[in-house]
Amino acid sequence: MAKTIAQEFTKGLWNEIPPFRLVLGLCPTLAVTKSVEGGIGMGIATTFVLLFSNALISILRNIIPPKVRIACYIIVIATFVTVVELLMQAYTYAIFRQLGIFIPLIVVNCILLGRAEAFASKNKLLPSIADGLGMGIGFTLSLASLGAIREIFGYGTFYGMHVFGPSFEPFTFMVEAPGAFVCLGLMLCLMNLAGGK
Amino acid sequence: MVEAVLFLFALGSGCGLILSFASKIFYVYEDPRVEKIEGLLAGANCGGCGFAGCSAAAKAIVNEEAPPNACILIGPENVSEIGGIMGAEIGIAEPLKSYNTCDGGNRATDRFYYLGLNSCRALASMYQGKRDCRVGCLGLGDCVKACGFDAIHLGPDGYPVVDKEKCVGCGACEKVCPKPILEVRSISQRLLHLNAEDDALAPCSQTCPAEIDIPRYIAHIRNGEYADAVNTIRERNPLLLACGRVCPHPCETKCRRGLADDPVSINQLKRFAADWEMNSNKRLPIPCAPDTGKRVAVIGGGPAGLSCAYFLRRAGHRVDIFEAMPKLGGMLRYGIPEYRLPKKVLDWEIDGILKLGVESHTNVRLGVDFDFKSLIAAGFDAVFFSVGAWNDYKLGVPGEDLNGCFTGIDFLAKIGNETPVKIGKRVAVVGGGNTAIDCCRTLVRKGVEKVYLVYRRTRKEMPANEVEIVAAEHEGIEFVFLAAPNKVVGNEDKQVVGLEYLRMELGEPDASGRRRPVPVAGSETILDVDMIITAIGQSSDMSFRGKGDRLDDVRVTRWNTFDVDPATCKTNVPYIFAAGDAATGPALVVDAIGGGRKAARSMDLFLKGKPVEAQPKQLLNKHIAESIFKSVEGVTKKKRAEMPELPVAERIHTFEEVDLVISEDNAQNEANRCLSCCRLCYNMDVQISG
Amino acid sequence: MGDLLVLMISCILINNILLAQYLGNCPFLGTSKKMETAVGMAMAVIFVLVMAGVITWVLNVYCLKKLGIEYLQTISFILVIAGLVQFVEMFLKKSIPALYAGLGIFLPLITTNCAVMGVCLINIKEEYSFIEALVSSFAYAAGFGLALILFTGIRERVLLARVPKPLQDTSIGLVTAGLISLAFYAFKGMV
Amino acid sequence: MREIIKMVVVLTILSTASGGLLAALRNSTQERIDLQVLQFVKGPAIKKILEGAANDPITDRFAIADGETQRSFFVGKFNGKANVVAFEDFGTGFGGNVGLMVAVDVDTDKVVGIAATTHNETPGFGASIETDKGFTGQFVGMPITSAPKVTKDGGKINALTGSTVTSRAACAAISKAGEAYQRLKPEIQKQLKTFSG
Repeated sequence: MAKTIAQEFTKGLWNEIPPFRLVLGLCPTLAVTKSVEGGIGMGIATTFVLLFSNALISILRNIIPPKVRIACYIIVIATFVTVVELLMQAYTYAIFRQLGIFIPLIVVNCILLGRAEAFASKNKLLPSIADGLGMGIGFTLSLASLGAIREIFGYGTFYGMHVFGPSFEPFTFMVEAPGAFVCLGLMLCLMNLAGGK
Repeated sequence: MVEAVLFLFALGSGCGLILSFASKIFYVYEDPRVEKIEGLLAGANCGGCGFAGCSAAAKAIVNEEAPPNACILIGPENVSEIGGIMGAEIGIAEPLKSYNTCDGGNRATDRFYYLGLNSCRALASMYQGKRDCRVGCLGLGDCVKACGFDAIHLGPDGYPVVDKEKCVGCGACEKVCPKPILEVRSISQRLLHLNAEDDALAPCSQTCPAEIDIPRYIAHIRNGEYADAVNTIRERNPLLLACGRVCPHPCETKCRRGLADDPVSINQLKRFAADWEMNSNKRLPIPCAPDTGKRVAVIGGGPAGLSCAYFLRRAGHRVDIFEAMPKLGGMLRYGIPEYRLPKKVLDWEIDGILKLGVESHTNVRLGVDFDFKSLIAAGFDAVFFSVGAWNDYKLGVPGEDLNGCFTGIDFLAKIGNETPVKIGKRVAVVGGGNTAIDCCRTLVRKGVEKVYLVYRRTRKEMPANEVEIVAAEHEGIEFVFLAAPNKVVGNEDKQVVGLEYLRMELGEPDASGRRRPVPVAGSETILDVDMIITAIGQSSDMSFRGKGDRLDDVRVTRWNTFDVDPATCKTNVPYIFAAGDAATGPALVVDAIGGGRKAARSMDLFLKGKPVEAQPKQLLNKHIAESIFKSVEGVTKKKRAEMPELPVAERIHTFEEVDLVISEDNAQNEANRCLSCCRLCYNMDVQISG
Repeated sequence: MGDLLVLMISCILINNILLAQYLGNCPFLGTSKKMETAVGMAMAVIFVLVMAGVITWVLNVYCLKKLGIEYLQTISFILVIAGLVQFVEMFLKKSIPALYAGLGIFLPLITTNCAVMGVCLINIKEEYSFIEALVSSFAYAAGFGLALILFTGIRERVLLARVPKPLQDTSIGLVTAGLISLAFYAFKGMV
Repeated sequence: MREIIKMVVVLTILSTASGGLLAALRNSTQERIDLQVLQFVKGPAIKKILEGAANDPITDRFAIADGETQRSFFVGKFNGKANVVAFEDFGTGFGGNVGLMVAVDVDTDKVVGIAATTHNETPGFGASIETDKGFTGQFVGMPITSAPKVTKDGGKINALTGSTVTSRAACAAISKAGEAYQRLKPEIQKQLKTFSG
């Protein structure tokens, strides 16, 4: 029954990879994946918050009174989101600008509260860290792959580099909102096919 | 720095204080399980479950509208914990389960060859369905697709089969099914559902006053699933041992098999199943709904009272039965002789009902030992009257009060109660009903030399059951037809010495459709008897009325029965309900049982604060016209199982049970004769095994 | 007045919060399976968003800006919104049960709805005046409701359709949402 | 009651600690963030319009109070003399505010160059304000106070293809900049002197 720490880590990479398996945290998934860079930036920011909030909540899990636990989780998460916000402003300003209000909105990403409640609040520190890291990396990978697809077709570039050469007519649909929905929908479909859900 | 710390200090404490006080001030009672389960949900309020937030989801789980694993965020531990909260109190929550009411499948005929969308809903909305039957399953499996728990699959015959283990009662199948075939119901909803025009009902089930799902229990017997058969019967009739013995089985008159050869011996199969349970020496568990905290008083512990008490108890109400006689059972005990329904069988059956938690108070008569006001004062929320019809009609001839004159019910009750009765040597029983026959057959067993049955019409018009008449003939009872008692002849000791009657002849049919007997002038004849029992009909004893309480407001018909709405059994006083003979006049046991259930449904509505209304499209023992056939095709003739009985010579000297239970083999054969009818379809050619 | 109308139209249709701003998608997919739920959710969002928009605007201008601690926006907004929603929920449950039945049960779903938080942040970022913030909050919420109800209507129909297995449920839902979003794209030329 | 106290105390402590942590982090990153904001938001635009300046306009800057707000001015040294200032103003475009950096020669009061800083315009249309030299070039050399207008509104400026709204926003931003310039000119000249020499 007891899973090893490695298992806690790897489940986030495939079995429960957000947002495909756990259809949560869609807003940032759709909004920031116009490019690989944005996707990775968002992914890392989320991973950071996930990791630290999971760790802190796991430490505090016996102190927090159950009735106000959600409020406490929100405070913890919001704090780390602000930390990320400040750090990104200071050191990776370009990405911060690209992500815009979606950085503060990490706070309402269901994945964070979900992991806090479902995992960190009842597990020890190490598994919680592994869980947070795994989920975060899974989320990052998802965002990056979605970003890659949208960037390649939408702009004809990958991580800013031209893929098809200058004659490529960008398929702008992909980087706009409708493209985001359709692209994610089709990727989910592919995941279902691959995973034999 | 300081501002930031102070600001968040203020914000944090402010939020905390306001919310904690608000939670006290705006406190609203909720099922404690909601809070417990909400504590186990993710609290992310993401909506992934399809409910409006975690508290809504928790409520849905508690109300059994959502499965314990509704939340997509929480891990298996929480799910099992939620399952634990729900499951640990399984006696409290009534699980909803999906039931398939149509097993027509491939034997239901198609009206046309359908090539359209592979969806029941599409087909139903465009063509109302391809099946001939209005309610028949279309078999395209929308329900299978809708089920999120893999609990429904299409069976080999192309109709849905529900896996009760996996079913969580989410209702998805019921929603997508365009016809009233899949029903998600809790036990009490199922128990209290009355036959409706839209139901998939066989003619026999439509006819049965207790609305038993006859084809289903016969199918269970056929498959050797006797416990399931018992449970199926018990969903509608808690007195299956008694009914299996005494029911005149009106269902068999409408049996479709009867159009081909003989009707299926439905009642013997019922008795077989019922006896199987009793003889297995263990009672099948009967689940009851969680306690509702409502209390009901049942006045009269006869079949109607027992049935009503049983259904109300299973719906979660607390029931007390008040019985004037020393033991429960009413007419079953005191009107039906031992040789037809042994007392120990009845005791076993009534015991089963009391074991559900029904309280009984015997030897207490309303209006004598307690009054209505004290009943209401004791905190009963509703009262059910099933006082029966215990007052025998008088003949209205001179000499009726002489020694040696008895009335039917009074006589039977005395025998049933083992009160000593001075029995004559030659007896005349007046009347042509079952009571009269019961009296005759009882007298034979009491060693009477000669028993006459005096009836003013002919054998054809006798209201008694045919089997009973035949049995009476076998037992040597002499029938005196077309004879109307004129006078009881007595001697100087006021002792009966004869019965004078007038010969009659049949005239024009009267209101009841029977030809009216007309006396032949000057045909007075004296029958040489020393004891006379009159059993010409009964009415209810309403002497508990007129004591200046609310009962006086209850309307009574001119036949001295409660004036009730036949669809709901409610009287004009909201909390008073009535059924059985006290509402219908003397009728069959199975009518009383059906009435008790109908009343239980209305009372359940009343106790739950819902309007007491007739169920929409209620069938009320009418027949669905399209289901009554003139002939059936594709049926190989096969003889009906005969009922074993004690030989006449043996039985007339004892009160041993006359009718015996059929053997398992015979039961199997008989069950195989059943065509498994539904509204329109039936099994064309039944494979006869053995 | 004209400006406010333009703002309103642009918030409802052009910059529709769900379909163009990518906000509030979790409840969008979650509550769009049944029409009753969708309508309740839409009403609740309008209700909460207007309240939250106003309160966070006041909080920002009179507390955060005054104290020079705008970097605490995220944490203070989420706390205030969460507290407010919970308070309103408790209040409705006790005092106006009829309203609670229709709308209150959707309130908790909104706490973590990024649409609410997002609109509050947009109000601040765009430096709207009080009236503008009020109008934009309402208009964004109305846009959310509009998109949600339209989407639910389609989704109820899609239930009937034969969708290939891997595309079922969320997957086809997202593709549908994409097509609605494409339709809303046409509003871009309006202002 | 004890439960309530515990709840309130935990919440309070948590949020207070969070406040402290964030304030500390903010203090230590503030300077870097300000610099980053200038470099990334204003930097490219300033560099573009003050091309060939002898100094680094981002470090050579001053601020003047304009009513309630602080306006930053970036100094460009040409021919050894600090005679050009660049500053920002806004107009309302299609997707919100369009920020425009305007450089003015203090001696002649004429526009030296303009460049977009922040905007959220439609890619391929309004967004070409960033790259369309034909459009921005029209403003060069015109007096800052001339309040330009697009041809549709009876002015002389040819709008960006298909993006009248964005072009109007640019004109509005320049007009507002002109007003601010007039208001603050004495102060600007005073400040500039400190950079000369």
